[in-house]
Parts: sequence; structure tokens; C-alpha cells
Amino acid sequence: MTELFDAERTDVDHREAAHEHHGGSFKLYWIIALVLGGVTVIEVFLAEWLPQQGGLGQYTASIMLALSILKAVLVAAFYMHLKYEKRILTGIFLIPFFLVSLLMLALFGSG
Amino acid sequence: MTFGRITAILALIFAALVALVFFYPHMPWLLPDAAAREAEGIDNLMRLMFIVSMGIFVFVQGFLLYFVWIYRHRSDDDPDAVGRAIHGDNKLEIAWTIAPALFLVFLTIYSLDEFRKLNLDTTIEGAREVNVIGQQFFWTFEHPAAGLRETNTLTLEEGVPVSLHITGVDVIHAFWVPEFRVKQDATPGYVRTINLTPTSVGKYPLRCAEFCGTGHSQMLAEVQVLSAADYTAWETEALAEASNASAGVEAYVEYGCGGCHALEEADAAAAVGPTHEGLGVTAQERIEDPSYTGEAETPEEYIAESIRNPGAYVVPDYPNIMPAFGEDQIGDEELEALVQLLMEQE
Amino acid sequence: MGRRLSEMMHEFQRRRWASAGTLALLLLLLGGGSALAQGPGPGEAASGTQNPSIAVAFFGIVLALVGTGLLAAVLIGFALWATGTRVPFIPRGELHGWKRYFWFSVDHKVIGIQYFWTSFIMFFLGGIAALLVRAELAAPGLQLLSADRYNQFFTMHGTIMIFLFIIPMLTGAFGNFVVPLQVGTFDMAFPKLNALSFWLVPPAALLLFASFFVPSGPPMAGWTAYPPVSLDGGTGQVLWAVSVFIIGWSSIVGGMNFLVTIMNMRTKGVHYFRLPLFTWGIATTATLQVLGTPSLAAAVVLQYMNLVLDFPFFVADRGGSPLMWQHIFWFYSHPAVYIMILPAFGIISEILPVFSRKPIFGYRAVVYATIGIGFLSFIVWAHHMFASAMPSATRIPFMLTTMLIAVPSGIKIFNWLGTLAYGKIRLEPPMLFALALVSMFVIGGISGVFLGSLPADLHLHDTYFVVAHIHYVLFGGSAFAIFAGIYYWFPKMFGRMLDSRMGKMHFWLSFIGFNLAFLPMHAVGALGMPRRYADYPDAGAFFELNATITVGAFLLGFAQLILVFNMLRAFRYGEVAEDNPWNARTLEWLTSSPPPHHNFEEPLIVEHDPYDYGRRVTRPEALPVPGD
Amino acid sequence: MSTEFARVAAKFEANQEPGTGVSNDKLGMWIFLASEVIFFAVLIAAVVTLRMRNAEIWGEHHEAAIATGLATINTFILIMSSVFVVSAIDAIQKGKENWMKFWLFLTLVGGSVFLYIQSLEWAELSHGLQEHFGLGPYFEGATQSILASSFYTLTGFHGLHVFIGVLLLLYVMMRAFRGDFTPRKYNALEMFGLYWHFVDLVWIILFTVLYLLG
Ligand code: HEA
Ligand code: HEA
Ligand code: CUA
Ligand SMILES: [Cu+2]
Repeated sequence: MTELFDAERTDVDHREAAHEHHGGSFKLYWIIALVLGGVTVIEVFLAEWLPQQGGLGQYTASIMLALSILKAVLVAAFYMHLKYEKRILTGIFLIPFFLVSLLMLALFGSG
Repeated sequence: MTFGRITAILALIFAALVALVFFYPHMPWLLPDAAAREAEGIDNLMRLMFIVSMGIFVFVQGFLLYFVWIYRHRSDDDPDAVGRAIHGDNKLEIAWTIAPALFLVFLTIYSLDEFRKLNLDTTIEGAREVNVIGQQFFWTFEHPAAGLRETNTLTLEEGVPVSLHITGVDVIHAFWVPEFRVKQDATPGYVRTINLTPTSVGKYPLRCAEFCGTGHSQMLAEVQVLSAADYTAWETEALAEASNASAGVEAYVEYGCGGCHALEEADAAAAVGPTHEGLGVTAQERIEDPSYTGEAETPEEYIAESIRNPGAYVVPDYPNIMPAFGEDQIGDEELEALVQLLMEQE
Repeated sequence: MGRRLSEMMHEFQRRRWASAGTLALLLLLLGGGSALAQGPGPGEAASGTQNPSIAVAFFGIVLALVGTGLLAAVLIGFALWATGTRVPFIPRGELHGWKRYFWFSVDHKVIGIQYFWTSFIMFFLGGIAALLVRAELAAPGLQLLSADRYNQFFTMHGTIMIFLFIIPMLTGAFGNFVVPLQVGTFDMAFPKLNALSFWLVPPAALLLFASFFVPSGPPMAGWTAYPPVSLDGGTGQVLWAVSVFIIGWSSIVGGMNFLVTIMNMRTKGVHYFRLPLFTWGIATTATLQVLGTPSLAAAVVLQYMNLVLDFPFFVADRGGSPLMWQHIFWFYSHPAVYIMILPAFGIISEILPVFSRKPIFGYRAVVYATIGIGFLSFIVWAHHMFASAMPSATRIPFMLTTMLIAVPSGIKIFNWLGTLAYGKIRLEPPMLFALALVSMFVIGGISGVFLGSLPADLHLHDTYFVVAHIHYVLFGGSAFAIFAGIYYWFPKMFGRMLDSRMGKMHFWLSFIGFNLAFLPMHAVGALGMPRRYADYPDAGAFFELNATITVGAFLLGFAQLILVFNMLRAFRYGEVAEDNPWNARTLEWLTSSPPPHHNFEEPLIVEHDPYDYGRRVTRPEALPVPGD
Repeated sequence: MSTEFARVAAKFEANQEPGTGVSNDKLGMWIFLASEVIFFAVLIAAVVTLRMRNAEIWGEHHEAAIATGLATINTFILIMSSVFVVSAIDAIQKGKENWMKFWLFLTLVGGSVFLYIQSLEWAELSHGLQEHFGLGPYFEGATQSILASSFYTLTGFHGLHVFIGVLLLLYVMMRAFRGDFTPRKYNALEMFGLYWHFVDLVWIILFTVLYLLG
């Protein structure tokens, strides 16, 4: 970032004007934070406490993964603004997940 | 140089090369003579691919040369002459997308069928089983049913299917007998099974086909395919030999020393490492060598040290590649037996 | 004071000290890391035969010292400037003339040329390694090299050729020089990152070559560096990993730069379907670089950890998985082979229309084929592992995808043939090499299909048949395209024409030497000679064939000297190049040779397709269009 | 040169195709993040593979040496620091420069505390393995434990990213205090934010994979 991004150029042009106040508000950000915190609490609860009660068995892992993906999606969508940006950025960000999931299939399959 | 002459030269060179490569005596179809049932299917597949690809090759080169020839810019043409402004032709393009695709579909199905017939990863019922172990830089073959173990020679019976369970010890190697075609990596931590049915009596080279370090190109072994009678004889003899063998020879075979060294008493004739013939005498000389840095004072100690810590003295002209055998691998008793065996070599 | 500080900051940025500083920090981090990592004592080296830790620590310290030195230089330079001290030998501002090629420049053309010479030298170093390999294989037995030396040379050969020659040459040199011109803009999107991409390459190369001077010697596990055998490689292997890691990041940053340039900075009228095909090739390649290379980075990170800290990631009996490396490595390295061919295809798609004086046949089909190859390249990687420990059922889907990839490749070949038909073909050196690529790549591609057929690969895997395939696609494909590109763009890059007769001589000798060297390899391999053999049994026809190959290899090597001579000669005696010597229709030919500092005097508005020979073009104010 | 460059850039940029409609910096940043996704995802895939091969030992070592407590705190810290960054951006958008500085300062605290706690975690893991399995300290122990080597590698690279993030943050803060950012111009801050959230996002996944799934 430092000087690698071209400070001179971005300082002169008016690109920033394009990005008016779309999407996201102070309040929303903090609500999201609350949700993230809440989900984390649920996760820790699932991981630490439930197993001692017999737990959800084989589903625990999937549920927990789903929860953490939910958190990641929230961060990407609101904090990283993907929800309000051009769709192409979402595309750019999702492709690698798709590709690596193929690698994972092969890796886990030939363990 | 006119274009015509260039083309002629080019064609000649190609013809010569193709002739050299493809019609060289003793290499029909570029493949070594098949010696396993599994090879036949693979060979047919390759022959088919070869013919079709020759067709594709001639087709592409033909059009290429033809176009270059008839559409060349002639010396009496307008220097700025341009070609015809054709931007494409959908029908043609669809045709040359579909045609190769169809062939590839066929090829894929054919390949799948051949692959299925190889029955990898399954142990065929009624097949003999052999455990194949690759190790820097030799092969060990165990025949668990007969209770036999060979180093660097694999003995098989003509017409009898074998299931080879292949694994590696230190690094990845690959079991490959060109005449059998099928190849399988010997990877530490994994056992993979291939099936082979040798079809003709003879001796075939086994070449390690996965890079495994300094001795990779020396990691050669041999597969001998015997007729039923010979095989039985071999088995009986080998069993008898095994039961008569001294503890030393047994350990010698067990740890694959013969993979790299030569020792007649143990049927070993490899030359990756120094020979063991006459070691009883040479051991003393080595201790006296001024460049010797080890701790041994007697020949016995020297031999033991060479097993436990082979790097202590490296015989000139040989690479320092022998693995160190710790106490968890070769116990003290076996070490003793080995030392005794080697001391007897005058 | 605040003003002064901010002025200083600006000046600081202007002087690229920050780039140098970044580099210094990087070296410091890597070197210091390697050295410090030795602290807790990594236990026994995996192999048990040698303990790399001391050597690694030593080298880490050297690296760290270099980094510290650089950092100190940057700081001192800054201090000198801040106090107003004048030092005569520190260049101020942008340099001019030849000197700028030896300093941090942000001009994409300068960077392109820096890449060009760097990777060209690498080609020779890699070539010398290849000739040593060939000399050793001329006859059975070990005559010239020891087995270890042999292994080191083919490893260095593969590594140099792939990571330091083909990739930097195609994307770094040609991509950098040509793409901004072809999209009609003044520079890359991030000129400084562009400089960073380049300046990561020389240190990486130096690190790799430094391995000749460490006790273990250079890496000797092949360019694929499969563990566990690579874990015995000691410091040389560590250097390999670090070097590849650095080149990898150079590649990622470069790819990102290309993507942004191509997506955001096309001049008016150059919509996506008016991009020249070379730029399409680079765009797809850049995508592969950005999405593939991090996987290589992750792989070498794991290997580095295993080598230096003895983390048992790949050591089977401590729970590691040797197979895992192969998956992760090929997940990058298969896309990498298309990184090496797509820009080459792009070059050919530029040259064939120009020298046939007619539009490319089926522009859109070629574009879709490029994208298709790019996508498919991510799902075929395990065809390199058909004989590995991978379960046999897992191999099947990869055979299906591998076969599929021949279809878009075929589309390209046939469209190129279509481009030739009804043309007015001029057989200048660029065209000769382009035609040679079309014919040689077909051989390489088809041998690829052989290898893609699972049962056939069980026989052919890891034999010289694969080596033949490699060279037909990489030399007959990528390198021939590079030669074509050199003859084609040299006038634009350096303002001088290369001699055409010498070019033709270079071509014919290369072509003959190439086929003499690599065609017989198919036979050697199929007949039973495994690759990476320092020595081979004197059986069958091995000796004759190998001797032929060696003769061909030396002929091929000799032919390259003509190219060098031609280039050097051109600087002095070469005919001065016109703006558009080939009568081409893409934008780089609309500006002077070599182009001015910001490429075009005025921005362009493009109103025609890239190869529209034979169509009258309306001439907008800003667009000088060459006559037909 | 700077101004000349800017002039040329403006001239050419006025004559461009619409492109993606996203600024170069932002587009570049997202492409870079996409490659970072591959990097981390591949590392995670490798670790999960190893874990599947060594399920039993992994379980034992996990039980003995990994506790969720501190890591949960760390998760909260990173989440908070993320919300601090967006708050800072929100503040500068509204022209509240001082609030921006305030939020950035909190972010810095968050990042630093995270790193500190991470170092405690390394120690805890090391002690756990030493005590229960007699393994050597730190990296030496990791040579005998797939879990430890995976743990150090993953959290190490993540930590390195946090560390780089902190350095970037220092730079951004320097510019903030210099008064570089205005409601229309806060590009560097926004780019930093993207990077920082990404690092947070990676941690969210790591937390689940390394800590919670025992
Ligand atoms: C520029 C680099 C490049 C390119 C473009 C390719 C292209 C292809 N490669 Fe190659 N490959 C390498 C570089 C490359 N390869 C390297 C370096 C290795 C070795 C790595 C190592 O181990 O060191 C390797 C190894 C390799 C293997 C592993 C071999 C082994 O180790 O056992 C395989 C197996 O499937 C393979 C397949 C293919 C295929 C199917 C294509 C296809 O893309 C080819 C498609 C093209 C055509 C088919 C020709 C044109 C098409 C037509 C004219 C249409 C009609 C054709 C038909 C109907 C068949 N390659
Ligand atoms: C772009 C990539 C590229 C290129 C251009 C080349 C070029 C050449 N390669 Fe390459 N090769 C690879 C990529 C490439 N190779 C890869 C990836 C491998 C696999 C490595 C591995 O297994 O890990 C490989 C492996 C490989 C092997 C197999 C080694 C083995 O498995 O044991 C061989 C053997 O012959 C070989 C030979 C050659 C030759 C003779 C050339 C020639 O084209 C070289 C031409 C010579 C020069 C350019 C030298 C320049 C001229 C001079 C120095 C002047 C002096 C000369 C005279 C006076 C005659 N290569
Ligand atoms: Cu064993 Cu190669
Ligand atoms: Cu491939």
C-alpha cells in the first residue's frame, strides 16, 4: 500500500467523487459487529460446552463451518463493502474459493 | 533460396527423421516387445492414437505448407497487396470444433475401458501376491505366501497373474518394467496395487522411474519370468537356500545390502557401492588410510561402523549415499552376524 | 516542519527509495528468518545424512546482511538528501539513455526491456545447463559429470528455463512492453508495482545461482522438487524454495497489474472484442498467474518449513503426506504451462494476420478458446500424477478434463490455418517462426494427448517421451513464439531492424537442430528410458538415439548464437526502423519506434478491429492510420 | 515529474473505455486479495489433509495443548478492530477527522494486542505439548507434532499478515495525522481497510479450523 499505490495519481483525480455515501452506516456496522460476536459465542458454546452434553454428533463440524462461513460472508459483504460494490468484485473474490474447493476435493479424496 | 527448395529440404529432413525414429530396426511401433497381458490393451490404444495423430499431423502440416505455397506473396505482386478480408466462417469453425471433440470422446471411452481392465488398486482373486518395496537404491520383493524374499530380482511365473503391492521406504520411487508397460510410484506411506500377467519367459529390466536421488539411474533391477516348471524349481531351491543360509546371509538379504554391493555368497552383484568381496582384508587397509577419520581400530569395528555410520569413511570413487542403519533397524545380534559374514570374505 | 516533512516524503517517493527499501526489508525478513529459525534447533535433518541448519543459518545471515546493507544505503541516501548533501554519483530523478536500464524506472517500456535482457541471459544460462546435460548423455556411462552434478544441472535447467526465462520473457518483457501500447494507454496501472515485479527477479535469480557456492551445491530434485527426495537437498534446496517464492510474488503482482491495466485503461474504442489477441493472451495468463501462483507460494512455504524447521509436512512416517506436495504443486504448475503458452499463442495470433495481410480467422473463436484453455487449465492438474500414489478412481476425472483441453487448442490451430488461406504471405523471420510454432506445437500437443490417456501414460510417464513433449510445447511452442516476437517487436523496442537473412539462417538451423534433438526423444522414452537418468544402460538403440539428440542439441545451441550476433549487430549497423515496418494494424505501430516517453503524443480513438486488412477506415482526428 | 505524470494520466484517463467502473486501486486490491485467498485456502487445505491423515494424534494433541479461551478473545479483538476501521471510514466520510484518528488508534491497539495474545498462544501450545507428550519446546516440538507444525505455520502466516497490517496502519495514521484525508479523498485508508478486513476474515476461518474443531 504505502507508496506502492500511486499516491500522486489518486490524489489528483476525482475518482473518489464517484463514491458517494452508498450503503453501510455507522449503526449498521455496529449491528454487524454484534451479530459477529453473537455467532462467535454460539460457536464457542457449540464447541466447548455441547460435546459434554452429548452434542450434535457428526453435525457439529458442519454447523460450525457453516457459522464461520456466515461470519466471513458478513465481513466481506458489509465491512468490505461487497454488497454495495460492482458485482465484478464479488466475482473476483469468489473464483478462488471455487478453484480451491476443487483442490480440496482431490486432496481429501486421496489422503 | 526459393520457397520450393526450402520445402523440399524440410520434407526430406522430416522424412529422414521419421524414418530414423520409427523404422529403426527392432523398434516396431516404438515400443519394446510386450511381455505381459496388460501390455496388449495399452499397445493397441497407443497404436490407434499413433495412427490418428499421424493423420492429424499430416492434415495440419499439409494445409500449412499448401497455403504457404499457393498464397505466398510473389515477387511480381504489388508490394502492398493484401489478402482477402475473410473474418471467419461459422460452419467451418463448428466443424473443426466438433470433429476433434468426437474423436476425443471416443478416445476417452476407449482409454477408460482399457484402464478398467487394468484393475488397479484391487487384488485379483487367485493371483500370487508380491510386496514390492523401493528403497534408495534397490528393490526388495517379498513373496509372503512362499515366505521368500528377493533383492533386485523379481521372479515371476509365466501366465500366472500377480498382484504387486507397491510401496516406498525413504523417498518416492516407481516400479516400471517397460515390457510390462504399467507403472506405479512407490510412495512412502502408501501402498498401491497393480496387476500383471507375464506372457513370455525371459529377463526384463526394471527401471526406477521416479527421481529418487543420486542413485536414481542406477536403481535397476531385473524381472525374470520362468516357465511353470522352472518356477517351481526356483521356488524349491530358494526355500532350501533360505533355510540353509547363515544368519549373516539372512540379514544381508533382509536389509537389502545386495541392492548396492556385491557378495557372491548372498547372490549379490550390484556396483552402486564398493564390493564386499575380500572385505575381511580391505577393512584393515581402510583403517590405515590416512584420510580415514572414523573411530574403529579393528576391522570388525570398522565394518560395524560402516553400517551404523557409513559416512565415517567413504571409499574413493563411490558416492556417500548409504543410509545409516541405527539400532532400531538392525539389532546388535544381526549386526554381529553381518560383521562375521563380511569378515569371512578373504 | 510539517511542510518540510511532507515535501521530504514526496521526494522520498519520487526517488524510488521506498522500492529499494521494500526490497531490502524483504531480503532482511527472509534472510533473518532463515537465520533465526535455526535458533531453537531443528533437531535432526530429515535425511539424517546432513544437517542443513548450519548452512541455512549461515546463508540466512548473509542474506540478512545484504538486506541490512541495502536498507542502510536507503536510509543514508535519504539522510543525505534531507540534509541537502550532494553526492555526485547518486543519480537524481529519472535517468536517460542506456543508464536508465540499470536503475529503478517506472516506464513500462524500460521495465519491459530490463525484463527482456534479464530473461534472455537466463535462456543462455539454462541452455548451457542443458548442453551439459546433453554432453553427459551423449554416451552411456558417466563421463563428464557425477550423478549429483547431473541432477543439479537438469534441475537448474528446468527451473531457469521455466521460472526465469519463459515466464518473465513472455509476460514480463513482451507483456510489459506491448500491452499498454496495444490498449492505447500511457503506462501500466501501477508503474511502481511494475518496477517491483521486475526488481524481484534479479535477487531471486541471484539466490538461485548462489546455490552453486553453498556446501550442498545447487538443488537437485528436479524443477518439480518432489519431497521427500527434495528434503535431502540441504541449503541448495532452501535457496530454490526462497527463490521460487520471490519469483512467484513477482509473477502475482505483475499479473494483477496487467489485469487492472487491461480491464480499466483501454483507450476509447478498444472494447473487449477489439483487444489484440496478444493482449487477450496476456489477460488470460495474468488471471492464471494471480490465481495459480499463490498455490505455488503455499507449496514452497510448506517445503521451506519442512526443510529449515523440519516440520514433517511431507515426511510420511511422522504423519506427513508426500502426495500432498504433488497436488498443490501441480495445482499451480499445470496452469503455469498455460501461462507459458497463452501469450505465445497471442504472439502467433498477431503475426499470422500481419504477414498474411488479412484478418485473423474467427477472432471471437480464438478469444473464447483462449479463455476456455485458461479455465480448463485449473481442473486438469492431476494428469501429472497418473502413476502416483493417488487412488486409481481419482485419476479418471482428470483424464476427462485433460482430453477436453485439446478441443480449444485445436480451434486455435485450425483458425490459424484459416488465417493463412487466401492471404498474401510474406516469409519474414517472424512469420517463419510463427509457422514453425503452428506445426511443432501440433506435435507437442498430440503427444500431450497421448500422455493424457491414462493407460498410455502409465507406460509413458516419467520417460523421455515426456521430455519430448515438454520441449515440443516449450521450445517448439513458447520459445519459437519468443523468437518470432523478438523479430517482430525488436524494431519497436529498439528502433532498429534485425537482419532478415541472418534471421532466416537462425530459423532454419534452429528448426533442424530442434527436431534432431527432440523428435528422437519420443522413441527413447517409449522404448524404455526414464527421464532424469544421469546414466543409461547401453541397451537397444539408446546409444544411437541419444547421440543423435546430443548432436541436435548442440546444433540448436549454436543457432542461438546467430540470434545474439544479429541483435548486437543491429544496434550499430541495423537499418533504422520505421514506425510500422511490417504494415501491422495494432496500436503499438501507430507511434514512433521506439515510442516516446508516454507512448502516444495524444490519446487515441480506435474505430476499427485489430486486424482489419482490406477495409477502408475512417480516419478520426487523433488516429493516424497507416495506408493499406 | 509528478505533475507531468498526473497531467498525462488525466489526459489519457479522460479518453478511456468505461472499464469496470471501479478505481484501479480498488480493482487491484481485490485481485490481490483473490490471490491471498488462494494462498491461505491452500495452506488450510493442506492442514486439513494432514489432520485427516492423523486424526487420532491430532485429537490428542488438540485436547492437551489448545484452549479456546484466549483465541476467543482474539476473535473478538479482530472483529472489533474491523468495526473500528469501518467506523474510521464512516467518520472521515462525514468529515469528522478527529473521530477517524480515534478509531484508527483503537484499531492499532487491537492489532497489537492481537499479536501479543498470539504469542501467548504459541507459548501455551508449546507448554502443553511439552508437559503431556514430552516434546521439545516450540519448533522443536513441532517436528514431532503435525498439529503444532500446522498451527505455527497457519497462525504464523496469519500473524505476519496482521503485522504487515499494523505497519500499513502506521503509515495510514501518519497520513491521517498529516491531514491527507478529506471526505472525498481517503483512498489509502479504504485500501488499508480492505486488507485489514481480509485478515480478519481469514482469522474467522482459522479460529474454527484450528481451535473449535477439536
Ligand atoms: C507450454 C507448455 C505446455 C503445454 C501447452 C502443454 C499442453 C498439454 N499437455 Fe503438457 N506438459 C508440459 C508443458 C505443456 N503441456 C510440461 C512442462 C510437462 C512436464 C512437467 C514435468 O513433469 O516436468 C507436461 C506434462 C504433461 C503430462 C504429464 C506427463 C507425465 O508426467 O506423465 C500430461 C498428461 O496428460 C500432459 C498433457 C498435455 C495436454 C493434453 C496438453 C494440451 O493442452 C495440448 C493440446 C493441443 C493439441 C492436442 C494440438 C492441437 C490440436 C489439434 C490439431 C486438434 C486435433 C487434435 C486431436 C483430436 C488430438 N502434459
Ligand atoms: C522453456 C523451457 C525449456 C527450454 C528452452 C529447454 C531447452 C533445452 N532442453 Fe530442456 N527441459 C525443460 C525446459 C526447457 N528445455 C524442463 C522444464 C525440463 C525438465 C526438468 C526436470 O526434469 O526437472 C527439461 C529437461 C531437459 C532434459 C531432460 C533431463 C533429464 O530428464 O535427465 C534434457 C535432455 O536432453 C533437456 C535438453 C534441452 C536442450 C538440449 C535444450 C536446448 O534447446 C538448449 C539450447 C541451448 C542454448 C540456448 C544454449 C545457448 C548457446 C550457447 C551457450 C552457445 C554455445 C553452444 C555451442 C558452441 C554449440 N531438457
Ligand atoms: Cu528409485 Cu528412482
Ligand atoms: Cu499439465
